[in-house]
Amino acid sequence: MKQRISILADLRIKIGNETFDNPIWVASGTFGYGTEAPDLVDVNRLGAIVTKSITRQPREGNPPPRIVETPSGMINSIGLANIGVERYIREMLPIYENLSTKIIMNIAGTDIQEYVEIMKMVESVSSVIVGYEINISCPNVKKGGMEFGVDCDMTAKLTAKLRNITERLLIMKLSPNVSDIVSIGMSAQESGADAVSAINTVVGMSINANTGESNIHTTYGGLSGPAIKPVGLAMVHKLYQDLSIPIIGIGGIVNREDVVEFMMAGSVAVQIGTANFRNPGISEDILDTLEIFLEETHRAAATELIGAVKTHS
Amino acid sequence: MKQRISILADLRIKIGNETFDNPIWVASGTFGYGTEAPDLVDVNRLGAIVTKSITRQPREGNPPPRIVETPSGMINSIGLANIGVERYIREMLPIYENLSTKIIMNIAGTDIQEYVEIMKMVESVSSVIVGYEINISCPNVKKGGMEFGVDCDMTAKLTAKLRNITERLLIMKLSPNVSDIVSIGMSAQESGADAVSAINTVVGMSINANTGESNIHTTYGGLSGPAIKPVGLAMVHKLYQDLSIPIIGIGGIVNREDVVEFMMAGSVAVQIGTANFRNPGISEDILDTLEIFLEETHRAAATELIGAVKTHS
Amino acid sequence: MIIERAYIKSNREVANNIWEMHFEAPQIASEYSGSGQFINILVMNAWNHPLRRPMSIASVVKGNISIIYKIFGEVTQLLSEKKVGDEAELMGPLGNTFSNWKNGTYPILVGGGVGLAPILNLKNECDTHHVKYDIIIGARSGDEHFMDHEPEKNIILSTDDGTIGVKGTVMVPLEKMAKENENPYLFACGPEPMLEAVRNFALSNHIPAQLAVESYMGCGVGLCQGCVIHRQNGEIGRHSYHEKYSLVCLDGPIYEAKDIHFG
Amino acid sequence: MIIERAYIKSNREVANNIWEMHFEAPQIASEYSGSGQFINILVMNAWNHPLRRPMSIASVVKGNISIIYKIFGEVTQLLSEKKVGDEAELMGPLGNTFSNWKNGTYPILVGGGVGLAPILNLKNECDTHHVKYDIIIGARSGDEHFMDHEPEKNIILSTDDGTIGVKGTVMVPLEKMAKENENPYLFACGPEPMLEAVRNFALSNHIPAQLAVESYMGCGVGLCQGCVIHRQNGEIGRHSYHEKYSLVCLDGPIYEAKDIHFG
Ligand SMILES: Cc1cc2nc3c(=O)[nH]c(=O)nc-3n(C[C@H](O)[C@H](O)[C@H](O)COP(=O)(O)OP(=O)(O)OC[C@H]3O[C@@H](n4cnc5c(N)ncnc54)[C@H](O)[C@@H]3O)c2cc1C
Ligand SMILES: Cc1cc2nc3c(=O)[nH]c(=O)nc-3n(C[C@H](O)[C@H](O)[C@H](O)COP(=O)(O)OP(=O)(O)OC[C@H]3O[C@@H](n4cnc5c(N)ncnc54)[C@H](O)[C@@H]3O)c2cc1C
Ligand SMILES: Cc1cc2nc3c(=O)[nH]c(=O)nc-3n(C[C@H](O)[C@H](O)[C@H](O)COP(=O)(O)O)c2cc1C
Ligand SMILES: Cc1cc2nc3c(=O)[nH]c(=O)nc-3n(C[C@H](O)[C@H](O)[C@H](O)COP(=O)(O)O)c2cc1C
Ligand code: FES
Ligand code: FES
Repeated sequence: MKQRISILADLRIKIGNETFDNPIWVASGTFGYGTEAPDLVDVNRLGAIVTKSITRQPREGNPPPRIVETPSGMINSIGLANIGVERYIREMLPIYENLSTKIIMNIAGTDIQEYVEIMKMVESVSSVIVGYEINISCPNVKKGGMEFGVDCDMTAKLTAKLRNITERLLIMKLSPNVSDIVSIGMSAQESGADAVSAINTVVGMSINANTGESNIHTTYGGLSGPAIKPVGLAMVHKLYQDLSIPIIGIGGIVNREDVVEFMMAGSVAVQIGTANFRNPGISEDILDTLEIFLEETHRAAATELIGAVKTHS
Repeated sequence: MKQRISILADLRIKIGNETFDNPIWVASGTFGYGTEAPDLVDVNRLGAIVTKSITRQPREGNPPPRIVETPSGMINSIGLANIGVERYIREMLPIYENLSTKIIMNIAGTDIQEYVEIMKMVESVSSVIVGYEINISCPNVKKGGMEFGVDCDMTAKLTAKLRNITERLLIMKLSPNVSDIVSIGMSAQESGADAVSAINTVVGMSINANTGESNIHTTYGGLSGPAIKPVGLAMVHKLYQDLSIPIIGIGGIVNREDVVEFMMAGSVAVQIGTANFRNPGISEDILDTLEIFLEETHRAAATELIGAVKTHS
Repeated sequence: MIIERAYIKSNREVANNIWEMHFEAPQIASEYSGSGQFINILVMNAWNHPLRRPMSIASVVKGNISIIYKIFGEVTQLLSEKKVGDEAELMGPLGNTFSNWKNGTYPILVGGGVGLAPILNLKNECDTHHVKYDIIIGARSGDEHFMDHEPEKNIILSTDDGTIGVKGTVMVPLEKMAKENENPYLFACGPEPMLEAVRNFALSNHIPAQLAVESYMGCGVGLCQGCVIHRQNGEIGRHSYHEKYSLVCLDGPIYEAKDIHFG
Repeated sequence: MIIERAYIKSNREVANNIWEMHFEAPQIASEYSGSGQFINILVMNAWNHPLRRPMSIASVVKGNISIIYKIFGEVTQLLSEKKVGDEAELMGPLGNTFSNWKNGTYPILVGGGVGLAPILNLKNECDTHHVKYDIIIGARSGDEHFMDHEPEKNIILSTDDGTIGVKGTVMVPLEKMAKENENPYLFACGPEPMLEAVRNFALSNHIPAQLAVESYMGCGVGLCQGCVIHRQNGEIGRHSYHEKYSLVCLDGPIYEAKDIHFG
């Protein structure tokens, strides 16, 4: 565990009625259930943990090979392997009671009914979850997932249904694999989402030239990592121009400059994804250096960065 | 100029009625008009040169900064700076008469009328152009460009109009910034395109964390280079599943493995883009090593690679 | 499990394209629990290769760790260009260990290609614990070997082309030696086809076998769910919460041959 | 114009964060045509930085080329880690040259920051051709200077903090010297604010000036259209086929101050 350095700048950020200690979160599916790497990271320093997508039933996930590296990135097709909502409630929620970090539960489903059922089950038992991130953008499952995220009407319908069930934070996680992310974001906003997060992975493929084989069992997978950072920045900035709800920025963030850029593009907070695989403690390092950056640039609060990019035109 | 090594494998590929010496082409906007770097490349060895997008009137292009590097890629917002079709006809076509490489003219417009007018002007004067690549996917201009490429109906209408004007190769260049590239490709096919090329650049953004300024004057630009290779491969492979016309693969190709992967995903030929900026002669190097690869893997013809990827599912 | 910046103490080519590197990594060495474990190496700060590279531990001696690696792609190429005194960032020790080799059975160690590291490590542990064993090392050709063929010491080399030792795959001497010894227990590491052959032989002859498997790893610590291998039955693995797959980074890389299959 | 693999003959830090490197690059040296030209450097084979990095030529002596560079980001950092005997791939010589400095005018050379390289190069050319000149070098602080303040030899240093030479920007000595000499001709290279100040001073005092400008370059050879600078009037540039913009890589990097503006 690392020593917290003296803080001058105010790192807190707010979404809906929820205040987070800092804007450095970890992204769903890249940090397990938050309990996997206790030696390497003090999870209580994180602004929030977004847990791995949970489905109604446990899922085995896709056959191997599931991941492959690409230039400055990686492709994954895990296929939403997860323990299912019942084990999540039974085994994970009690652990979260003892963490001081805020937990956001990520939910995935194949139809509206599945999302609703999962959320109702959690609502009925626990208050430890501060909010939900709704995965409508997973490229690696046959049914559901991205189908929602590319369709305004389905996004609106799903958001409205879930809004009826919970008063906790409702964050819709958007797909970059669309012609117009802003219209999807608008649908979420108008149907009551507290925030949107963007982006999930970009559909990609990888082939081994020597063997001729696809490097991913399901042929297509989701591209993540620094390679997609420019895509994430553009989408966050576009959303920021038109939406009034907060945006949580995701995509290839590996250091404090990346965080600053995503916040300047319009993010109120960010999620670290692929970078956790190199170093599960990287978010703590980024947090430390972000504090230094704010002090050095004489900013009193992290919130000063939000949307602060100076465009030329 | 480099010595051509002895050839065993047949590198020729065919699109429509046109046979190309080899599948290694250079991409529009990354090789100027084909005459810029005579010291560094023997253009006659290229399978084809796709020239910079030409508009009806000359265009100044966008203000600087126009380009910036990103992880394993770059963003550009040149804004279709070009000499206009009249100077193209007057100054470039005569030069092309003396090249043995095939020239594909890339055309961009803000409405159907502009595309039609440009093509008619060229049709009426020259036979040196073997075909047209129609840019319906430029992310860096306010009007036109990508508007076409994200809309099936507009793609169909434009393709049909141009098909009426020319018997030369008609290649529609597709945008990756869409929810469903296959439906756009199908529209092009059904309206008479001889081939599609994919992909153009991915919309991206870059910010200087220290100054807070956008690194691109127009805020958004087009991401290219190895970072987008997985995206290009996925889109080519998807198109290959459903289309019957040839696909020309583009996106982050920098070496022979990349060429092999794009051909295995379903490309009949490939275009080298960003890599030319590092080394204008890179296509020649790739061609040499591709020949060796084919020999080493006992393939008699480059065409054996097309669509040869082995998927698991 | 620790992340440790480690000095490179040596780096040399021991056979054709096969390299050996020693690190000074006292923290990881102190947590090390036996042959089979691996480290996850970060060679450069740049992010063009976002992922670490897993490498089996070949030896641990007084705070020093060694690996044996083959140049496959860019990262192992960069590794080979490292000089004495340079640093690398190691995460480890990771994974489980070979087991049951000092419980009265007769270990037959089988290594192929770069699957040498954990097998050499186990060999040394056997030597230290005065456990008798046979060892068979396979390669395509003699230039990939850096040990001597010494049948009298039960060290058997094999090559596909017959340039050194027994001609053929490791299966030829293995089948012979498994029959000659009582209570044989196979311990194997190498390319997948070899492991599959060893597994088939072991299962059909009811000989116990442990395999050190490889899989493409995203994190090495259970975060990414990327490194799965097919389970044969539902009874292995604390960490792998699914029936069909097992996480190699946590519940492997050493498996009983009967517990997994290769898809 | 050539692409040449060049040996690194020296690489050392000459002032705080400012480095000098010598290459053996006989082919490029033989095509070199004068100060102002630049090379486009490829430091590594990996593609995480797809683009080369442009660097002004600081000297050309018998097949050897030198550059002076500042560590800004990853690539210049990597450059600084190169050892004697390592290689880099150079493309060049690129761009145009300073002109009219030996035509009877009195050159005043102005360099700031890393904008030193082409100015030092021009200084040496003036020395070789026995052309008399003044030279003014600016920096933020003394530790960024690697020359001596020698007013008696017309070598004037300035620092923002006054630690060496004249306190203030280069404009202070420049305005004085421009007035003291007859037929002054300014030659400047440095950060954009400095160039803009020199340009304004030159234009309002009707003194001719040549500026070595920088812009973000994709290719260095006219393929990408990325490197444009704003034109002041439509009369410059063979290669830049537009009125509003000029391609710095082909028609620059040296421009008459009156022909361009900084947007
Ligand atoms: C538990 C374990 C132990 C290993 N021990 C050794 C060892 O002792 N010696 C040795 O030479 N090699 C070992 N490997 C394999 C080694 O990790 C790869 O050779 C190395 O990653 C290649 O990297 P590269 O960049 O040079 O090649 P690349 O060009 O990236 O890839 C070449 C091949 O290496 C494999 N590979 C690449 N990245 C990974 C990754 N993140 N995880 C797993 N495999 C990958 C893939 O099969 C790929 O096709 C081990 C792998 C695992 C999982
Ligand atoms: C004609 C010309 C001559 C130059 N001469 C010198 C010189 O003599 N000494 C010197 O130290 N620097 C010189 N530069 C600037 C030098 O190219 C940049 O400092 C270098 O590219 C920084 O690379 P980096 O990876 O270290 O930094 P990065 O982190 O990539 O970038 C830091 C800054 O460097 C600049 N830069 C990065 N890439 C490029 C590029 N492809 N083209 C232009 N600018 C870029 C940008 O302003 C960027 O913000 C020259 C530039 C030009 C155009
Ligand atoms: C291995 C892996 C698994 C992922 N699993 C999920 C998931 O279960 N649910 C989800 O919403 N996003 C998932 N994602 C997407 C990430 O949360 C994130 O949106 C994406 O990786 C982009 O961020 P990055 O570039 O920082 O990784 C996963 C990403 C990776 C790499
Ligand atoms: C600087 C630059 C300018 C480009 N200009 C054009 C253009 O004028 N017309 C066009 O159709 N595509 C243009 N492109 C897109 C390329 O042709 C190609 O589709 C894209 O760069 C992806 O390939 P790459 O990753 O190999 O660069 C341009 C790309 C770059 C980088
Ligand atoms: S490598 Fe990530 S879970 Fe095993
Ligand atoms: S740098 Fe590419 S045109 Fe000038």
